[in-house]
Amino acid sequence: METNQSISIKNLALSFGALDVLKDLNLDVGQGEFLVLLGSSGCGKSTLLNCIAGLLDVSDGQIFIGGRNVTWEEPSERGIGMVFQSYALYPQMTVAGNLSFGLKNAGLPKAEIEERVNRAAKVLQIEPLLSRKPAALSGGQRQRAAIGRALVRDADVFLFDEPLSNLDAKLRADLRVEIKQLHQKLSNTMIYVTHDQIEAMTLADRIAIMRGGQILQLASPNEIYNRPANKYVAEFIGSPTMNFFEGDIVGGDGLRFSTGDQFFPLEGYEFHNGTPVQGPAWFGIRPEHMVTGAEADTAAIRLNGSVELVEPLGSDTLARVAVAGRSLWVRMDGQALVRDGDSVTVGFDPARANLFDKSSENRI
Amino acid sequence: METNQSISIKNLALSFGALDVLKDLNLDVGQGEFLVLLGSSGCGKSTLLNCIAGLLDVSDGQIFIGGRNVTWEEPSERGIGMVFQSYALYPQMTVAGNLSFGLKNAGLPKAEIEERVNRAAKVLQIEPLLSRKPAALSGGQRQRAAIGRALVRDADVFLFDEPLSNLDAKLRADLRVEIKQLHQKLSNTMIYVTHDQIEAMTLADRIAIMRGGQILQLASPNEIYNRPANKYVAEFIGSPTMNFFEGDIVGGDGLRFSTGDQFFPLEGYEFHNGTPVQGPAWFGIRPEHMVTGAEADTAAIRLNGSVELVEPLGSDTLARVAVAGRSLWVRMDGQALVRDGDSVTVGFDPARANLFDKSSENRI
Amino acid sequence: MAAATGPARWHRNLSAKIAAIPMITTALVVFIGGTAWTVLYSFTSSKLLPKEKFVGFAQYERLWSSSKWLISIENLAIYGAFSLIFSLLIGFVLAALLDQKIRFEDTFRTLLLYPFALSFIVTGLAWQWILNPDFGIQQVVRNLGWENFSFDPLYNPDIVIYGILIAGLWQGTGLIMCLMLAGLRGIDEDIWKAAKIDGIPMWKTYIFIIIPMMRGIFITAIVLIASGIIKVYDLVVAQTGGGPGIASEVPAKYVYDAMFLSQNLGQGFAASTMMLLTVIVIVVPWAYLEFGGKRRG
Amino acid sequence: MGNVTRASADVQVSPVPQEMTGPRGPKPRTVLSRRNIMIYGTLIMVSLYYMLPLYVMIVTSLKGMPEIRLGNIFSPPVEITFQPWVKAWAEACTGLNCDGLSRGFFNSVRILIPSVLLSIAIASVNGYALANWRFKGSETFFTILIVGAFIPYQVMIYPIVIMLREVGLYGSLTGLVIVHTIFGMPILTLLFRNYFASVPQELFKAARVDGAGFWGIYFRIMVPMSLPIFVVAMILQVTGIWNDFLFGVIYTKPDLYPMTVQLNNIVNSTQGVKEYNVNMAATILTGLVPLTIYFISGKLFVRGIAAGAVKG
Amino acid sequence: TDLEVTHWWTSGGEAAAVAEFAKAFDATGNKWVDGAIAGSGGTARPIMISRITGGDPMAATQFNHGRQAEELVEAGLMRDLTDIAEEGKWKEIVFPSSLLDSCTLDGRIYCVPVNIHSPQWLWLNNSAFEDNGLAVPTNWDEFVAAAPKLQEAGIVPLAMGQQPWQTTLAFQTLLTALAGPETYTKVFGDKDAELAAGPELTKVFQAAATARDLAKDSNVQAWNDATNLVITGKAGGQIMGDWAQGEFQVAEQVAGKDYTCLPGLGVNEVIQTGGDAFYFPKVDDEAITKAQGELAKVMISPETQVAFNLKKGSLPVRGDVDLSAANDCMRKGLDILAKGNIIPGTDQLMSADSNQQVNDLFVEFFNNPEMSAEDAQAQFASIISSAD
Ligand SMILES: Nc1ncnc2c1ncn2[C@@H]1O[C@H](COP(=O)(O)OP(=O)(O)OP(=O)(O)O)[C@@H](O)[C@H]1O
Ligand SMILES: Nc1ncnc2c1ncn2[C@@H]1O[C@H](COP(=O)(O)OP(=O)(O)OP(=O)(O)O)[C@@H](O)[C@H]1O
Ligand SMILES: [Mg+2]
Ligand SMILES: [Mg+2]
Repeated sequence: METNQSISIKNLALSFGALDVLKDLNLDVGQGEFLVLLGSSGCGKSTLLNCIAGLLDVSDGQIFIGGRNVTWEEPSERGIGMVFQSYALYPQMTVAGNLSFGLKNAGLPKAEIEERVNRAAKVLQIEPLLSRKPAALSGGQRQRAAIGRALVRDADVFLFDEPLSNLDAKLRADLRVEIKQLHQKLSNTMIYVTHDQIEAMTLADRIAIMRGGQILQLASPNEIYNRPANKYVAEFIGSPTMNFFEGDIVGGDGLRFSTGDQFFPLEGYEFHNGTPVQGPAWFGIRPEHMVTGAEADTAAIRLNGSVELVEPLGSDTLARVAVAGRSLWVRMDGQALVRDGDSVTVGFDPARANLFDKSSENRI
Repeated sequence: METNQSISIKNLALSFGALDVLKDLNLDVGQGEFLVLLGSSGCGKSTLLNCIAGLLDVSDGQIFIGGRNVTWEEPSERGIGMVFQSYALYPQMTVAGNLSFGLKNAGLPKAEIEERVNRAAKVLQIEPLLSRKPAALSGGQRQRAAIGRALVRDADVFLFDEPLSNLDAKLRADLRVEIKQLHQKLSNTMIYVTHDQIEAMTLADRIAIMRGGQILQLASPNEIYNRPANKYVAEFIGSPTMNFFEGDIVGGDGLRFSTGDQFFPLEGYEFHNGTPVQGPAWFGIRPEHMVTGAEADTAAIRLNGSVELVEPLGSDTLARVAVAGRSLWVRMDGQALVRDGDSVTVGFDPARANLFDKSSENRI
Repeated sequence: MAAATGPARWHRNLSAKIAAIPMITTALVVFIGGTAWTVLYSFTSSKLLPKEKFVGFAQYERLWSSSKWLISIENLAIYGAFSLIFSLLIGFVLAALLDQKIRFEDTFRTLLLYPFALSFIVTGLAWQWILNPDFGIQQVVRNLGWENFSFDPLYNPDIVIYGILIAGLWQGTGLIMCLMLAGLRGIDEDIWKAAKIDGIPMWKTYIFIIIPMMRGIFITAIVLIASGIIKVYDLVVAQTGGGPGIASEVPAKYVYDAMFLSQNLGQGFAASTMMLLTVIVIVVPWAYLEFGGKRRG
Repeated sequence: MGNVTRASADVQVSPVPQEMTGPRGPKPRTVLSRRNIMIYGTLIMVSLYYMLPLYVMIVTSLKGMPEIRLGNIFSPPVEITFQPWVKAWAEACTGLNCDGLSRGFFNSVRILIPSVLLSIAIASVNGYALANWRFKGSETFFTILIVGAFIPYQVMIYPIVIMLREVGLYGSLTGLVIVHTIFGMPILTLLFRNYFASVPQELFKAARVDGAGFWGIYFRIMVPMSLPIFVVAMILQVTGIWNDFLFGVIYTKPDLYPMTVQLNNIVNSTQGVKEYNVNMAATILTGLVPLTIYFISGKLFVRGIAAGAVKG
Repeated sequence: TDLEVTHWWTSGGEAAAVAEFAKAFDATGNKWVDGAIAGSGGTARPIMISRITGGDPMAATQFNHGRQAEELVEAGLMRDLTDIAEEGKWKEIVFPSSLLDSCTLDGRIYCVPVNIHSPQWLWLNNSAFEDNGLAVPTNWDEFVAAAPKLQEAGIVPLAMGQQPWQTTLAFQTLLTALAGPETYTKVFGDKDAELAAGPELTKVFQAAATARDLAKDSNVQAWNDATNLVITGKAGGQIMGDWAQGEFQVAEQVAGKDYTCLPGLGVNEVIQTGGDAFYFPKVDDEAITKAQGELAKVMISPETQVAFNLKKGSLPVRGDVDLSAANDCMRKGLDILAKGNIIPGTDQLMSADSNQQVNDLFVEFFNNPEMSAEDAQAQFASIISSAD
């Protein structure tokens, strides 16, 4: 094992009876890295996390934590802390009790327990809540206490399973920042499962996009966002979702993408591995990479359409624009004054586009 | 009653035992209007909706629907349709059964029931699902069926209680659009309770911000966003939340806002009621109204700081910038390359600011 | 414009009130009425038929000087305490075992539950037989060679109440086990996971975490067990008839015997009143706390 | 964050052979692990204990009297005879009537069906009203009912005789059905109330908006989605009513006496020697109806209990 | 007309006896609808009383002779049979005539006595003694003397069921036998507490303690199970009423040969005039009222009396019947009856309540070896002093 791998998963497979949930999965997580597992419901994120934690017995493969093969070890011996979506606080114990129960059980001396609990409480700013029971806490406070319980374990690895999804938007944003700061402070390895792209984008050092028990792409948020490895990832990330045109990449003077009766020049597009390709393909462009108004006039590609629907978000305005029988989402400024039925010109830069092969759906 | 008021609530009060949940609440909703009730958890949104629906007995006050005093009428007699967060579909009936249950109760002829059910199913595109039971539907389909149940009632008023909050982000965005289109098609009055600002901003004709059983501000989304009536509303709306400076408005040559050792000129700021005021105040500016880089250099107000925390969202980048011992959230472009510790200049335009009185917290 | 106050309150929920008439009648006429009637006649010297010949507390004096009554109470206390403890304990342990994702769960559950389908007469009879020293367990063990083996709980006045307990537990723990199993199934999986990660041993998890979370179940279970305990009668009659001697008498039997064997209704009512009093003192405050005050949803 | 490995998008790191050492795949588990031995061992022991009486009853019921006199009640029958069953069902005498349990069987059925139906109907409506349509005092009545669950039946025999006499229902099937309904009410109401309280309130609200009233919601919404709790109630009531002896015999007359009266007569009266085999056969025969219902609906029972009892 | 008759006669001999009633009654063109409830009077009486007070009475019902039904009569729930009694000249034919007294209230007759039971018998299995080289005892003292030998042979000397009335019966028997009928009448009839506490009774309590010792290994509940121990030779003897005879008969045992009966324990030969009687609750139905009368007549008719009592093992209530079919033991009873050695039953002397208290005392005494004879006597005296 390379020593800078905190977690290393080799050929992991797991089945529930006939259902193969994880298939020959390999994953290396660096020391101190913040890895987010992102994927749609049922793709096996929690299952993977539970395997790492030792809560599920693997069907095949190996799991290393800190270079040690822990495949057969008990959860409590793996040096991990875990935080659950439903908090899973012990309801009849106070917060302090929740934090210290595992330590007491491990037979740590009283003074040390107290010290660790206080330290964790300080980090999470839940000192005033230590003597309350979970029922007397708000959602955010509960989740903080749950994180505290993982924290006191002084674990090398933290596992989070959708820790924020039971909270409302504002709290989620706050706690997201807190978790990020916590990670910066503690710098231990974290694996974080979520549905929420914003969380994934903001928290992760790397994001692993999962589908059907496999990892489709494992890369930095920036890479995932700007250079999705395939159409699934491209569609999955970003809201509103990426706009797609179906067509062909054709040669001629410079490569062009032909869709319907339109041709988009592809100058500036960075092909995957640098090799230009021809053939049936998808052309994708994100709503926020579309420009309107004056900017559109100077864009490399311009399309005329009319506004179908406007969603003013305050900070931005989303508009759905009908272009040649196709609806495109466009993000505009929050002050933009557009109305249903307005005709607009939208423009975009092919350098910002994403091209995917028609059959393999991989990036080209 | 003016006839163009679809719903009119006069001096409504409601208590659960000693707990006053709604206090002397007045609200008029115009015919065909889409009103969103927005507020933090427990502020009484659902309670208000239930009062309008007749599911709770009011303690005091009156409720008019379509000019008729319905304060003591049965829910089914009020001409309303209601959609719930948990869908509340009758699990043992098919979708068609769910839709027709209310109509059968009302004793409508069979043919008419069938016609209405089919019409609603068509509008919502759930025709193929009519013979399925709720358990065999996905979340989004269930919510559509629940809307269908309200739809068939041909009600003047639709009440929605957080209809989308059990759905995942993608579906939520889709259904949000559908509801908007539905409203445009049907143009009956809708009252919609939500936690989610995006929903509120995009759907509402007017938003009512509630707090502690009262309505703090009732205005269009644009107004709420750009001219919040008080500090609570200003903080509540917008994500990341508005940045605030504490200080005083002082005279001299042109009004200025003094905070710490800095002075912000207030040219261009539109005072509430047009009357400039002096005294202790809050100065608020939204993250998306802050500019950095080249733009900042030309801004009316400029502050130097260093980046504390970066949240790349892909489409945007949020940065928390430390300025004179205060943290400000700034929204930048998704491609912006900022890192922790970078020093940046942020600038903003006082015309975009919001000033609130220090003691009353009302807009000035 | 209509006045702000609504129509009279009584007719709201009218259907509910009408539908609740059987319940209200039962509560008021049968339970309250019957109780009041019982208490009233406990102050009379009624024999075979209720008669309004009031004798003050004479019946109570006699009641408390009767060794049969005292033994009955003692037995009830012993039986009640053990029955409550063991029913909960055994029920919970069995449920915990069944909850280990085992195979043949249905079979085991059915086996453990079936005695509940049998009446106390049947239960008593079967156990009376098995515990009979002449041809039951004692004899079988003796035939195997242990000549001095002695196990005759139903014929030994000192332990007869435990003999009855054996049958009572056999009959009743299955239901409690089902309750507990249902409760265990309602516990969030994540709690188990959290405890595993904390390295809490299984038994500690049960005692310190799971059981405290099952308060609702335990309350229902205790209501069921306790109401059964107070009423215990058939089982005693079927197994021992109160014997040997009066060693296994219980209050419900005392009441029955007083009313119908002794033809001394007054005495029976006095004993009933004492039982009711105990129930009321224990149950009413609890029931009120549990079901009264708070409002749901 | 400096030491984060920036792996390429290709994550299929081919495993280095030396890493294949150490544990791999599922944790080895033998079938006879200590845990399994403990769990299954305990369960099997306990099951045997629970089976013992039934075993003894069945075995005995298949023996002839001479064999029983030999002693060992646990030994299997040498010669299987069904005579005791025939006798218990059709020949055993009670006083002058020598037609065994068969006489009471249909009476039991006649009592059982209306009693179970009525008691469940009333208790479920009570539970529904208590959970969804509270009115002033409803909780007080419920508390009284719960206390009523603790009143020994014997205490109530007399007052109820008088009440039934006053309303002229004494000695009739109706009277008995009412008595069963009354005494089943407390526990059943508790179960139904808890169950209905766990049904989402929104469903109830939706139905009200749809114009369904008290009964509409009950019949069209609540009942159809409450099968498990109805099964629980049915099992409890079938067991209780079928096994009842006291009420059946006190509040009716001989032509309505339930099977348990015959059972009691067979068991408690002996013609010379006690015919244990007949007693046991009669006992099993009597228990057959509730037992069958258990075996059929065991799974639903646990589910229903889960729904009806968890909320306290 | 169908007449529902309730009773608690369900053992073999009893049922056979009831069948005689039914047969005779059916012969009158009516129909006997049997309402047997097993489990002794304790189980059956509440049911009967509930039915009568509940306003849905049966047409006729068994009660023990004595005061069990007194209040029902007082409450006017029972039919007055005086007319029928006068017509049938019951006053003359019923023997001993005191039987009718307990059916009489304020000079009116309310019940038909059907048999006389004498509880004071000791039943012995001859072979149990003979096989162990013992003579069959002829009285209580001999029986006690023989007991150790039986015990050695693994035979329980005295079989005793655990039902309360059985232990009381044993005590009463010992009392009458060892202290004499006068003491019996004084204690239970006159409630002479002083006597009850006196030395006369101490003797009886000592004997009861002995009986308790002799019966300590008898693990049975019902009286007929105890009788069965005697019949099968597992026990030497049993103190039981003459109804035990029915069980011996059903088991085809021959009096004098297979078993021996000792009335009054072979010491003081007396017979209690207790027994069973039938009451007829008042009903509105004309036809039933008429049939009730017929049943009353049938029950007391000589033929039925003979047939019934032969099966039941009890004595007929009239002296003018032919009992040539009677066996050895029954004859002994008839002789005693003829001599007039009769005492009233405790049911007639004391209220059910007091009887029950006595029952409770003796069941405790006989089952609790720690309870001394003195204690028991003291408690007994206290019960007698407050008895009614
Ligand atoms: N104990 C189990 N038995 C059988 N199948 C299971 C079990 N647990 C999970 N599964 C199945 O495994 C698949 C992956 O489940 P998992 O919980 O890992 O998904 P997930 O990615 O965490 O989804 P979500 O985002 O909804 O939490 C699903 O299809 C699920 O139905
Ligand atoms: N039936 C009730 N009995 C007592 N208090 C209640 C009841 N229903 C609601 N409340 C209280 O009334 C207040 C308002 O509740 P309401 O459900 O209207 O809030 P809300 O704004 O809808 O919140 P949320 O966003 O969480 O749904 C809360 O404090 C709540 O605790
Ligand atoms: Mg998951
Ligand atoms: Mg709400």
